[in-house]
Amino acid sequence: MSDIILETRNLTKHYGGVHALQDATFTLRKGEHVAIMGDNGAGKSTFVRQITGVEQPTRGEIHFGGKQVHFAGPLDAREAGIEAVFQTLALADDLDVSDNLFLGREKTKFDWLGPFRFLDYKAMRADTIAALEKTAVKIPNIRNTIQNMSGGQRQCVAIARTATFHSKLTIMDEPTAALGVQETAQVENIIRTLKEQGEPLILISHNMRQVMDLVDRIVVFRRGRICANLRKEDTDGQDVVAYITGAKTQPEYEVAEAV
Amino acid sequence: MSDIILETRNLTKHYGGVHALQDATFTLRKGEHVAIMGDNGAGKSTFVRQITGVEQPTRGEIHFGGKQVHFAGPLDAREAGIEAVFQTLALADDLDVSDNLFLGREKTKFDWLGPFRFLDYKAMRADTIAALEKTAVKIPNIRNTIQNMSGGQRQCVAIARTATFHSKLTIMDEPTAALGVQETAQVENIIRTLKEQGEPLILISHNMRQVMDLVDRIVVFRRGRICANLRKEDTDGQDVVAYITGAKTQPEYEVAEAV
Amino acid sequence: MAETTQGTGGLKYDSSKRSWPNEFNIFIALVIIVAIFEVLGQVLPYMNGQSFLFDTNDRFNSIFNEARLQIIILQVAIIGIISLGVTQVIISGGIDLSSGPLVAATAMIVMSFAQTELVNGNPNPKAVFGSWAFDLPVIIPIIVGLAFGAFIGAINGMFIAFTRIPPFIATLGMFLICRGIAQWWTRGQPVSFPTESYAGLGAGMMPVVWFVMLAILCHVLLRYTVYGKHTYAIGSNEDAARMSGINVRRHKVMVYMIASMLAAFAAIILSSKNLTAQSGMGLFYELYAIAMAVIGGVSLTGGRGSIIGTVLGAMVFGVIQSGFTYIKLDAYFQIMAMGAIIIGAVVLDKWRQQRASARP
Amino acid sequence: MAETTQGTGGLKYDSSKRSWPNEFNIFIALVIIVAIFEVLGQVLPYMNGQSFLFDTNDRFNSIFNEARLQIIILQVAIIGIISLGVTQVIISGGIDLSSGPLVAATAMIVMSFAQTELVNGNPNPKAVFGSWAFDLPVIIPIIVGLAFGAFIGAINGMFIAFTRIPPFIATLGMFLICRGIAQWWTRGQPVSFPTESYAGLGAGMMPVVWFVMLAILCHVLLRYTVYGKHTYAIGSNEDAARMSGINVRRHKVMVYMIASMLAAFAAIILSSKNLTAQSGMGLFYELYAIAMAVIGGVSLTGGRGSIIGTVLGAMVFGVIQSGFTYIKLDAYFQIMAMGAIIIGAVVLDKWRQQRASARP
Amino acid sequence: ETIGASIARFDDNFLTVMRNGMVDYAAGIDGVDLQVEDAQDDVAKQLDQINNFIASGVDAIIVNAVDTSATEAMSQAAANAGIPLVYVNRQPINVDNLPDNQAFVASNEIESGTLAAFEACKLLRGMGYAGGASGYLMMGQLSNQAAVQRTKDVDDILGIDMCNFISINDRQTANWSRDEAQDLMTNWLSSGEEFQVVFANNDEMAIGAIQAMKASGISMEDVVVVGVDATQDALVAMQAGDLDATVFQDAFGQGEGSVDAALALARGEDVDQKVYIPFKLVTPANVDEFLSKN
Ligand SMILES: Nc1ncnc2c1ncn2[C@@H]1O[C@H](COP(=O)(O)OP(=O)(O)OP(=O)(O)O)[C@@H](O)[C@H]1O
Ligand SMILES: Nc1ncnc2c1ncn2[C@@H]1O[C@H](COP(=O)(O)OP(=O)(O)OP(=O)(O)O)[C@@H](O)[C@H]1O
Ligand SMILES: [Mg+2]
Ligand SMILES: [Mg+2]
Repeated sequence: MSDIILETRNLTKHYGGVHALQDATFTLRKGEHVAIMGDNGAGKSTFVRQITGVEQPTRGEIHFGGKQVHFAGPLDAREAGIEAVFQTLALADDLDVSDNLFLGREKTKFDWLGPFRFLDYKAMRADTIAALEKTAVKIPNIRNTIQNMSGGQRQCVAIARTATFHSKLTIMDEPTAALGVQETAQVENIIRTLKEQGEPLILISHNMRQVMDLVDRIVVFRRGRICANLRKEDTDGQDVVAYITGAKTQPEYEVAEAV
Repeated sequence: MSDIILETRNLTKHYGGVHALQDATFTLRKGEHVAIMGDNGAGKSTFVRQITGVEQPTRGEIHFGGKQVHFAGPLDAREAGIEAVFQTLALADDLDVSDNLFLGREKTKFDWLGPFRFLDYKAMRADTIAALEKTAVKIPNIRNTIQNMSGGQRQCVAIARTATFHSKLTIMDEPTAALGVQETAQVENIIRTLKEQGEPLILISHNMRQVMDLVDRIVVFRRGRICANLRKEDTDGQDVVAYITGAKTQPEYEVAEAV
Repeated sequence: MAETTQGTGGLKYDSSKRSWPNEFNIFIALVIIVAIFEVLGQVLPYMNGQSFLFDTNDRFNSIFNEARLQIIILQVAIIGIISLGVTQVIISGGIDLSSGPLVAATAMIVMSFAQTELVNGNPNPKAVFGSWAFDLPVIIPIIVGLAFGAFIGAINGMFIAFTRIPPFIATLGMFLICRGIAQWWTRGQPVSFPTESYAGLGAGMMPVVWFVMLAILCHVLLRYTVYGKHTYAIGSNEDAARMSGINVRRHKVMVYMIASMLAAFAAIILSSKNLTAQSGMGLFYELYAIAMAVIGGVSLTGGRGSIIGTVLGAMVFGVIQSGFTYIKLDAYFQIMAMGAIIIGAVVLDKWRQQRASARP
Repeated sequence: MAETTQGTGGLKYDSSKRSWPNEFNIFIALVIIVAIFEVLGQVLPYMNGQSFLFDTNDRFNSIFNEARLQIIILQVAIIGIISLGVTQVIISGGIDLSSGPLVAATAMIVMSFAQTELVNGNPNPKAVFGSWAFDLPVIIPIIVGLAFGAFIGAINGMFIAFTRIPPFIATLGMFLICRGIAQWWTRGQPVSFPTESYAGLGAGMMPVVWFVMLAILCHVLLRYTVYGKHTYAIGSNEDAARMSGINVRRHKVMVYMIASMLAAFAAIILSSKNLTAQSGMGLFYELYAIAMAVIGGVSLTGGRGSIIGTVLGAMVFGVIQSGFTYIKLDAYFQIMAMGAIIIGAVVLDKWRQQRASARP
Repeated sequence: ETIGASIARFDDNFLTVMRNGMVDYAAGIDGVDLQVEDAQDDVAKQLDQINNFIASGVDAIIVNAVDTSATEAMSQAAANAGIPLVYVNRQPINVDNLPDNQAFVASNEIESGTLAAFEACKLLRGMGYAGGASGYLMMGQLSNQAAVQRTKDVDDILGIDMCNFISINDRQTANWSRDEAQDLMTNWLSSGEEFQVVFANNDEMAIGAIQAMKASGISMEDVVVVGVDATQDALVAMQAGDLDATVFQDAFGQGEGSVDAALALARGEDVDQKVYIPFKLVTPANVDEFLSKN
């Protein structure tokens, strides 16, 4: 058991009458990279929101690092060691790049001042430039606020934020959706580096090539339920698409569905 | 001249000190499908915002349908016949799907009441279901508000909106970024239909396969300037990437650049 | 339990779990508040078991204390009319602080055109204009008032739409300007003694009649017309509305004009009801009008809310005010209790909303 | 012209075209307003060529009319102190309507602990408590005041943070509660005759000294500390702040507490300056404090603004008020002109911002 | 000479009449320039206005105090600048030790509420309620001095032997406003309690109460209603037989008197430090005398 870093049991989330996530039972081992695929609205982001504490599940258990956890908010999840790039990016529009990068864990001076401790702008700016180089994104002026950035630039800032800090689990929800060719390649490099360092990852992506290149295992969501759990070696693109579209379902995930 | 639907001359946009778009000279013929590619922050969306009247260019001319135009706002552009899917989607979060689909051109009754004419909800809902089927997206309840939808569902609503109404020019800024495999295929079908109907299109995308499949011509942006204009037959993926990354520049677009 | 997949198919959808309309929450709050007053009437020793809503001492041919029912709604009808307009402004993503002083200014101006010539047989001691302005037909002051409201609303709207200054500032400026106008018009003197036909506009339960009629009208406007849909769209995402080809500027001017015309109409009814206009009228009306709307579920960030909610919000105010007098709450505590109840009503609403969306 | 590519490379970036700080716009507005008053002084026939800022009739040993300079800043120092807190609340995406009544309530309470035993040799006629509360050391009322402010702020903040009701409603409710407290404390009676040491807190130009010191402190807090950064982050995108692991609830409580403590401190200075506390004090202060912040460039949608801007916004108010008396503007028009200038200052600011961002 | 005046509120009916008295009177004197400011019921603003007058170098200042206990600071400011100061209408707390070049012109507020309440008491006795009567008390703004004083006056009258047969059912504020008074009265009526008298802190509220009672079909013969101020509207209501008593305070005269005192002080002439202008009770018997006065 001790090499399982994350486990969910019957994780369920209903929004009013919408059954967005239904009985998701999922495990992730240490060092493993898993992709979650599925149609739009299949419940992938909902799943991520439950395990990162952004929302409270309707039902079900989450175990992290061997013991059951109840994250009251994203703060708890981050403190437990989960870093996430959300689909909505979660950037503060009016702040600049380095402010966003270090939001919630600023480098500071005079720490005895508690909440009023001073910011170490110089150190943060220097680190920001280093972090952005990893993602290959071009930002004309890092003092520009996020609201003045292109879609891809924003996404790179969000990724750089996650990649800068070590964590026990990294989750990326469609991290390369808005990225250009070069930037996508760089982000994929970042993910490979995580793999080398043995950090586990959950990657949500619609990009079959990317998924096949990067991960060890693919979990497919359909209509709020997990419908397949495939080792990369045992499958191929067409097979995965068949699961996504509903042409196939793995026997252990069959349920009596009212269509 | 008469078969040119859109032409820009030296279109330029500066944001404060940021030269986001520089001397973009571009033409689009009737019925032609053109892709715009380029790195993140290369100025693609900025270009679109200028020609749709969302922003006022710093300098340069826009000719549409044979005569010079000055769009004071997106309303003017739409009235001239330009439909756009913006990267930011431009959806009203608190309204439901059919409200968003028909926003700005509602079906109405009692039209003599002017701004107080009545909405024909029934007709709009029926049409909405038809329009959504085209994009293959699954939406559990079309009376749900947009804020309760997944990233891909939102994007599908935005695309359905554009695809429902005939126009003289359609512009799509990364329309499939958040879409799943099936939905992407459907949107590509929509684009092919436009081609058959002879409606011109500008498609912004980072997806090389998609671009090569769908368009006639590829225009590459780099650092706010156009750096290549390639017929699909004369190029291939690697070539285009070379232009995007700056390894190559077409001679007619060479400028003395301060790096 | 009807489990179906709706729309274009997809997830399981259990329509029996559809959440209640928000208006229901505020209705519950209203019922709770009434019940509390009923109970207090039974419990407090000095109340002698009087009832809040019911006719316990047989003064009416009804099981209800009809005088109470009337005053509950009568006393909020006028601010309620203002609140109908404020609701639309807030839904469109703005705010209107100028409605209170606008009431004062409009009342002063309108009354000057509604004066009678003879008071108890003596010449009118309060004449503002010469004799030409005596005993004018009632339609004249109404038109003057609505025109003035439309004018102020247009200025508000145009500043907000064209210069893009925050509505808070534009209407705060107009707040001061209207106060100035109200005081300057007759140099602070009240204007009284309206014609009989004018006095009829707001006599008796007429304010309630107007309130109900205007509420229905506004409800239809917001729910069933293009105007309403665009108001919600602008409040929900102004950029999206603009990119969708809505003429956002023109629409905003329209919303503020309608709101100010409603406030002006409220001024007409108010001055008619009181048979006087004073420059200090309408103090804090803007805050109460906003509070009614928000208690009724209108979101201050725009895009959400309804007229039904606002009417219920107004009722909450009416019940509270009447209830306080009924239990003879010490005047010093009334204002505190009012504050606490405003907070409480909205907390209840939020809490029910959260519970509803979290329901398994 | 320094054309470079900055950051991690990319687009052309012309740093000479960097737009001015927003505070510069409002400073320009201030200068323009002063200049207008100077010109009016020369132009208006009845002014006999008096100067607004300069000492034309040799009453002072200075080229300036020092009495004028002093009153300009003195009369806004107290609302200015409130505005420092309101600025932080607005930057965090909230609003605080309760500051005006909080000033009244705090002043009443604090003065009760600051009373002197003998007035001109007679026993104090306004004693609130028994003799134990006479001639207490000045630190006691200060602590009482700040504690009361912190308490009210904590309630505001906790309602807003935990029940997620709109700040407008929470603080509107608190507005009424504080007004009630202020009136109930002594049943409407004013409280006067403070000790000499208490009277010294706000005597002469002391309010200005406090205002400047607190402004510097708040500026440092907002610009250079984690507290400030999180305040901007929450105002800019609350969800993002939460997802980034900021303890948004605790932070909000802190912001409202700081704002209310500043308002409470303003109440101490105000009652000391006026040597009295009365329950009607602080009327409309909340609106003026908000207006100062917004004129100073603080965005009501949160995330943007600065203390420097707010201080300049306060100065605009001071200059206007003093200028109106100087040109003997009719009081009816003063209030209208004030409204117009508030709108005008913000329009100017917006217009310059737009021009700056559109500059080729 | 230039005189600066700071008035507590511009939208108060009574103070408006007083202010007009000042303005009209000053306009009739050559070479006198009167500048009137609105303190908007804000103590601090009033002090600032006085400082602004000092900065502009006026010859004398007239103050209608927002708060009579805040006058200490004003007296000091004017005395330090050597500029004469006249308080009008509201009695400053430091009235007994005003600096030399300062004075006070007013009526004695204690008379106002007392005169009206006592008249009501007499009327009720005349109507045969000496065995017991009950009524309602409408208060002005709770933070306002006149409201506090006039309420206390009523309580004092009801405390004397002759009038202690009257009991108060309930007392609430209607904030000086006719509209709120209407609603408050209607709320009281809806409880169905018996009452014979309504005391109001001012005429506006008295009129509001009358309108509400008439709307519910109560005959004004049977109820005693008294106010304070003798406004035009109140006098008309009295002529119509609705209002039973009010109290006339010579607002116009106070305004004139304050300008006179200010001018005298500015010219260095001797002035009494307290100038009182009396209140008068107004009843249907003498209402005609007052019709043209306010
Ligand atoms: N309002 C603005 N103010 C300042 N700079 C801006 C503004 N909008 C865009 N920019 C800058 O202009 C450049 C071009 O942005 P644009 O959105 O056009 O890029 P893009 O090519 O669409 O990139 P992506 O593929 O990431 O969407 C970026 O560097 C961006 O930071
Ligand atoms: N707050 C909410 N209220 C109601 N329904 C919601 C809410 N959030 C999400 N949903 C619904 O839940 C379903 C799952 O949404 P989710 O965001 O998890 O999809 P996803 O798999 O991430 O899709 P995508 O690939 O498009 O991002 C969708 O049908 C969506 O409409
Ligand atoms: Mg998703
Ligand atoms: Mg883009």
